[in-house]
Amino acid sequence: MNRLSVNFCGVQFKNPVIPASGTFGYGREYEQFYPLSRLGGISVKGTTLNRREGNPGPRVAETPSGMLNSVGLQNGGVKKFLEYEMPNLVTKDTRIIANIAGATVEECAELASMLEGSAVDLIELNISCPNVKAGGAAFGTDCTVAGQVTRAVKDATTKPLMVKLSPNVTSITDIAKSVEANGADAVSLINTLLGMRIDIKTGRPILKNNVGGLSGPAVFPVAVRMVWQVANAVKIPVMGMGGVATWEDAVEIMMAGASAVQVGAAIFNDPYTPIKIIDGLEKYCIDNNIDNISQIVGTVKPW
Amino acid sequence: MNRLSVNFCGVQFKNPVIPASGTFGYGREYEQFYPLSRLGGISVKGTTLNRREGNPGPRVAETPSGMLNSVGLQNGGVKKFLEYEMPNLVTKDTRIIANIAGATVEECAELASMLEGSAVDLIELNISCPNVKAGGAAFGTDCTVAGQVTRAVKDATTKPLMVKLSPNVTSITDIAKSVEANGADAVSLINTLLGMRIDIKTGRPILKNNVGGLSGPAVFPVAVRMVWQVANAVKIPVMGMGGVATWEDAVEIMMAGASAVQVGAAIFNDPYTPIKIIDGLEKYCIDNNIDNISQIVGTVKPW
Amino acid sequence: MYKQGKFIIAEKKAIAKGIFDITVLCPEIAAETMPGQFAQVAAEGFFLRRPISICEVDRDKGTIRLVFEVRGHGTDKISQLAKGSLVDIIAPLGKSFTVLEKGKKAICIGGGIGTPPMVEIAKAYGENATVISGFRSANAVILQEDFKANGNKTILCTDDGTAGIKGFVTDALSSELAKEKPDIIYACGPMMMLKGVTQIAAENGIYCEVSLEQRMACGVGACLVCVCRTVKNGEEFNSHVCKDGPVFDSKEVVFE
Amino acid sequence: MYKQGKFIIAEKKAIAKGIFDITVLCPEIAAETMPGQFAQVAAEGFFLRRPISICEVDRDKGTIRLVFEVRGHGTDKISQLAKGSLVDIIAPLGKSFTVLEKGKKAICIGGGIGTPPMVEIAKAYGENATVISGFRSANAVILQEDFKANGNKTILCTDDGTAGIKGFVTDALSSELAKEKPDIIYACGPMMMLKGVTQIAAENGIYCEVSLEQRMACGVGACLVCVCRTVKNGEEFNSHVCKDGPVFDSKEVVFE
Ligand SMILES: Cc1cc2nc3c(=O)[nH]c(=O)nc-3n(C[C@H](O)[C@H](O)[C@H](O)COP(=O)(O)OP(=O)(O)OC[C@H]3O[C@@H](n4cnc5c(N)ncnc54)[C@H](O)[C@@H]3O)c2cc1C
Ligand SMILES: Cc1cc2nc3c(=O)[nH]c(=O)nc-3n(C[C@H](O)[C@H](O)[C@H](O)COP(=O)(O)OP(=O)(O)OC[C@H]3O[C@@H](n4cnc5c(N)ncnc54)[C@H](O)[C@@H]3O)c2cc1C
Ligand SMILES: Cc1cc2nc3c(=O)[nH]c(=O)nc-3n(C[C@H](O)[C@H](O)[C@H](O)COP(=O)(O)O)c2cc1C
Ligand SMILES: Cc1cc2nc3c(=O)[nH]c(=O)nc-3n(C[C@H](O)[C@H](O)[C@H](O)COP(=O)(O)O)c2cc1C
Ligand code: FES
Ligand code: FES
Repeated sequence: MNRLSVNFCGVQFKNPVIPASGTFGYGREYEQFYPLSRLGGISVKGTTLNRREGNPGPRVAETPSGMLNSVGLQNGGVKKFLEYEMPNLVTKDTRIIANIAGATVEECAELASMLEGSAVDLIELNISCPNVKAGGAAFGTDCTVAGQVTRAVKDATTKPLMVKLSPNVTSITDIAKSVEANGADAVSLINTLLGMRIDIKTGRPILKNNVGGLSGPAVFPVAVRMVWQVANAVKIPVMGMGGVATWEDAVEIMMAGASAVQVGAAIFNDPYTPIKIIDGLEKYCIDNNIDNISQIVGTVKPW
Repeated sequence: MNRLSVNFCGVQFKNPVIPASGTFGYGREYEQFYPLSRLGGISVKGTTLNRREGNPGPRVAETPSGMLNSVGLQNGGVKKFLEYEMPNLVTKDTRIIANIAGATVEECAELASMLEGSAVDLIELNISCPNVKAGGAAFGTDCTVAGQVTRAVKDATTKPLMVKLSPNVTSITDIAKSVEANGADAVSLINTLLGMRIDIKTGRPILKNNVGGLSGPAVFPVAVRMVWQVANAVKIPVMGMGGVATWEDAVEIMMAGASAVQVGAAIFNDPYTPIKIIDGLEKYCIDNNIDNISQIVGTVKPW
Repeated sequence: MYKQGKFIIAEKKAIAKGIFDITVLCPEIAAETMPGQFAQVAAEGFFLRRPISICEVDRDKGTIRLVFEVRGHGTDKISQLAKGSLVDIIAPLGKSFTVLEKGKKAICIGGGIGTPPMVEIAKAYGENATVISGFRSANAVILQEDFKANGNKTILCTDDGTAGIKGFVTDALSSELAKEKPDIIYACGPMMMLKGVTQIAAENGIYCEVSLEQRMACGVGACLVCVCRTVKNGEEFNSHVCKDGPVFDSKEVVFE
Repeated sequence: MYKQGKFIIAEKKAIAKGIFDITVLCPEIAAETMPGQFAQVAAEGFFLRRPISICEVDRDKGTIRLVFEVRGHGTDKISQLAKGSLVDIIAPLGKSFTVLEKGKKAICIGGGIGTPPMVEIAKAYGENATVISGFRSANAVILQEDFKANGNKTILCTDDGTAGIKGFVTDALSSELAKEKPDIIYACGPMMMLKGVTQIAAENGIYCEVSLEQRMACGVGACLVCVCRTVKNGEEFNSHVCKDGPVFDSKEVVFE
């Protein structure tokens, strides 16, 4: 019996556990720990039209139960992704989620159209990167703009489109509804919360970018809340993430409404996190007589 | 030399360390650990016009490096505060910050006017409680409403007015500017981030209120970022809080722009937290030849 | 006076599967602890402290005893503390049981991990206390020797009959009351059990005190998270388990 | 292959004020470790691992040695691990130093807590290596006996002259080069020092490798946080200390 396989907006994943964009590269490094075929899929590093050097370092600061990053979408550009990473990834027997980020609406659409014909299974449109000046969070914090960019990308691709939402907003449900109305097939959330740390010895921000994105277990309760709100506000499926570190966390965020789960920063703490979550979910299904993990999605009973 | 005394919008505090509203009651319990006169001040439990029973329990859920609460402003009402708590508090040789929360603009103004003539040193208008249906976050997440309620309260009081801001917004600087433009003498931030936890054994939210406010060290990087942004956006002083647990945290949030610091959830972990912070700041000043702690406020040098 | 500090674990043992018994050397706390009070115990790496009843006090040795079950990650962490290491606690907290004058009779009822707080209060009554304890099964039975050492009469019940009488503590209570009525009843355990005990006590016109549980943060009465519904003079209102309780007059508790 | 696991601390000692030396039993890691590689060490209660250079490897015993200074809370926590307890590490990580063929001569330069990674690389050269180490003061001097045990020639410098020569390692390097030129120079320490060494090496036309530091998250090359500026064929670009380094050809490092 395949207890963990899930259908996520038409794409079949062997299990609902997917390393989060930017935390797993293209899988090359973590393949030294375990075969990538164990994973439901991989959301690859955010890809832009042209190669990007990202922000200057330091790009990371530790926080209680979490971390800030200010990588700023360093990547080799979509061509390199297609030519160098895709041929490798397609041999790994796992789903490939391309995470794309454009500085303009047109760039986003162009990126999507360049992925046509590739073996990418699902496009994750990142409108929530807090670490870039153009695009990124500027797209993701305004309902109208979020809708526009979603529409443009949707029109440019035949692949299922998932839009990645920012938690740095007053109402994430409004943004979710707007991208749904504009053709998104799914949403993923949460991207990082904007944070800052200061080195009190030097009086300087630890991050050269001054501010950065907060992720890790610290943000988990915010992620669960937002997934719950969004899952109740839209009909399209939700991919949940933000601080997931254990299989219990995965069950919790799925009960809140996530049909699949991405795992990010926790991998830095323990590279085996995704595998442990997969094994834990399997055991959870067996122990609780659950035929398929999808049965728990959105089952939380509010008081 | 009084290295720690600070002037905060006209009110002189013997030191900048103040237990946060709702985490210290009216001081009666913690007085068993240390004299309240050690503290810069006390921000008392949120006070409403009439007695409130608050939300049903459970009202607390643990989270990584933090906690959720959904108390929902349980308190005896402003009359009881004035008649029962104030007479006791005035004997404690510490500054008294009244934290007020009304369900309507009028109620907020009425609350403020009822404090006229009392020994309250500073009014903290809470427009950011995530745990109440009327008022609370509904006031604090909309610039116009936030401005209106600030104006109404300002007009109703001769006491210095500090407005407490919600972090659950797209742009906290916009809200801060709006309350500044409408007469606020200071702002305090951050209130709690909205979060949720689910008991996976029962499939029920842990909090009977389903969602609650996240506080504790987990939110510290978000608090530092928001304090920094707001301090750079307004001219009125900022009282910083959110996850402060050590004197190093206090220095950090002050460097980010806070003229004084509130300490909340960390007190539950260690009741002596405020005292340790005061002692730590004193030593920090001595070690670094700082005449007065105010000299570090807002000194962070962004890259 | 509340005390907070790191104190040495003088003794530690496992007394049943997943149930630990630690003795903490803290004379200042031991000197002030009354039966039914509790401690807020820090678990390293966890933000909130865990409330644990003070099972027994030895004023001469200056120790208190905490008996707790590993329920989740926090109690698991506490259970890993070795003899000789330090445990960070705040105590004594909360309202204690009312102790009647010498010669009065008491029935003390503990269900499962609600049994530990009964040890100190039953001790106050010696042979004038009957202790009824209920457990799922024989392998979960704890503290019976301690009650015997107190001089208490003990009645043991298990749900599955693998030890003592098969049945609930409420049944045992009813049979006891049919024989002789005590001056007071004390109870700690699951809400369902407390509800049953409260009802039986009321029917028999016996004053009864119950010890409640609720999730806590401060543990001292400042944060108002540990709410429970209570009633006085016909008016319902919120009380707080950490300060107004954990011990309540059973008539004042609203069972849902 | 990267390995992650919890391994026993076979030896632990303090070798100077706030500097600890632990030997970890991990044969799979020891078997693959090359000089200059590092480990990502977990500190309980902290989210990110701490990168620590592998100071020495004993393939026969299956051990690696980590020498580290307590700088903040994380290294403090690691320093509290007792002999016999487990330490969670990922290793071996990063690019190692280039080891030249037998008979070639090397100068190894360590500044302060940059000294540990020099032990294993200097060992590869035995008497053909000169190790120049610099410290603030006599009480911070570490690892000199280890270099001697390697058969290395040692030159010790302190900023305040309380041990060895008073002065900087760069001065000592210049004097050495005036006498004899090695085939390779290795250096690890503060950026200022590495910049100086790089410049002297370049002026003397000697190939030089430096080991850099940067704040890390994954430690394996996936997250891209540990950026440093490098240059190749006149083009500047970002490299990553954990995977492209920590060891870099000094000509390829952009010093600001
Ligand atoms: C006044 C009082 C006295 C108690 N005395 C004892 C005792 O003597 N022996 C004993 O074994 N247990 C006792 N308990 C219950 C004990 O506090 C919980 O089992 C414990 O907090 C669970 O923590 P955890 O880390 O194992 O569980 P987790 O589920 O990981 O805890 C998560 C959070 O929920 C809280 N929580 C979970 N269950 C409970 C509960 N039943 N009551 C209160 N908080 C809870 C925890 O404190 C923590 O904040 C008492 C509870 C109270 C309120
Ligand atoms: C490749 C490499 C090899 C190293 N080898 C050694 C060694 O052999 N011995 C030794 O004593 N030190 C070594 N360091 C430095 C060591 O990693 C830091 O001193 C340590 O991370 C500080 O952690 P902390 O908890 O004490 O400080 P904190 O300031 O509490 O740490 C906070 C965060 O900043 C990071 N951080 C702080 N300083 C540094 C730094 N200098 N480099 C990288 N991250 C830092 C920490 O890892 C952590 O994520 C090495 C660093 C690198 C990159
Ligand atoms: C180092 C780092 C790099 C990231 N890069 C990207 C990215 O390129 N694109 C993206 O959509 N999200 C990126 N994220 C956000 C994560 O995908 C994820 O949304 C977030 O970290 C929350 O999940 P977590 O708490 O499990 O890490 C990055 C996160 C981290 C920590
Ligand atoms: C149990 C609890 C009750 C609170 N009650 C109030 C309140 O009544 N009024 C208010 O303005 N803030 C209230 N807060 C928010 C705190 O004052 C503070 O803004 C927040 O907790 C962040 O600080 P911290 O992380 O140091 O706790 C409460 C917080 C907690 C944890
Ligand atoms: S736990 Fe804070 S009032 Fe009871
Ligand atoms: S630390 Fe992740 S790439 Fe270097």
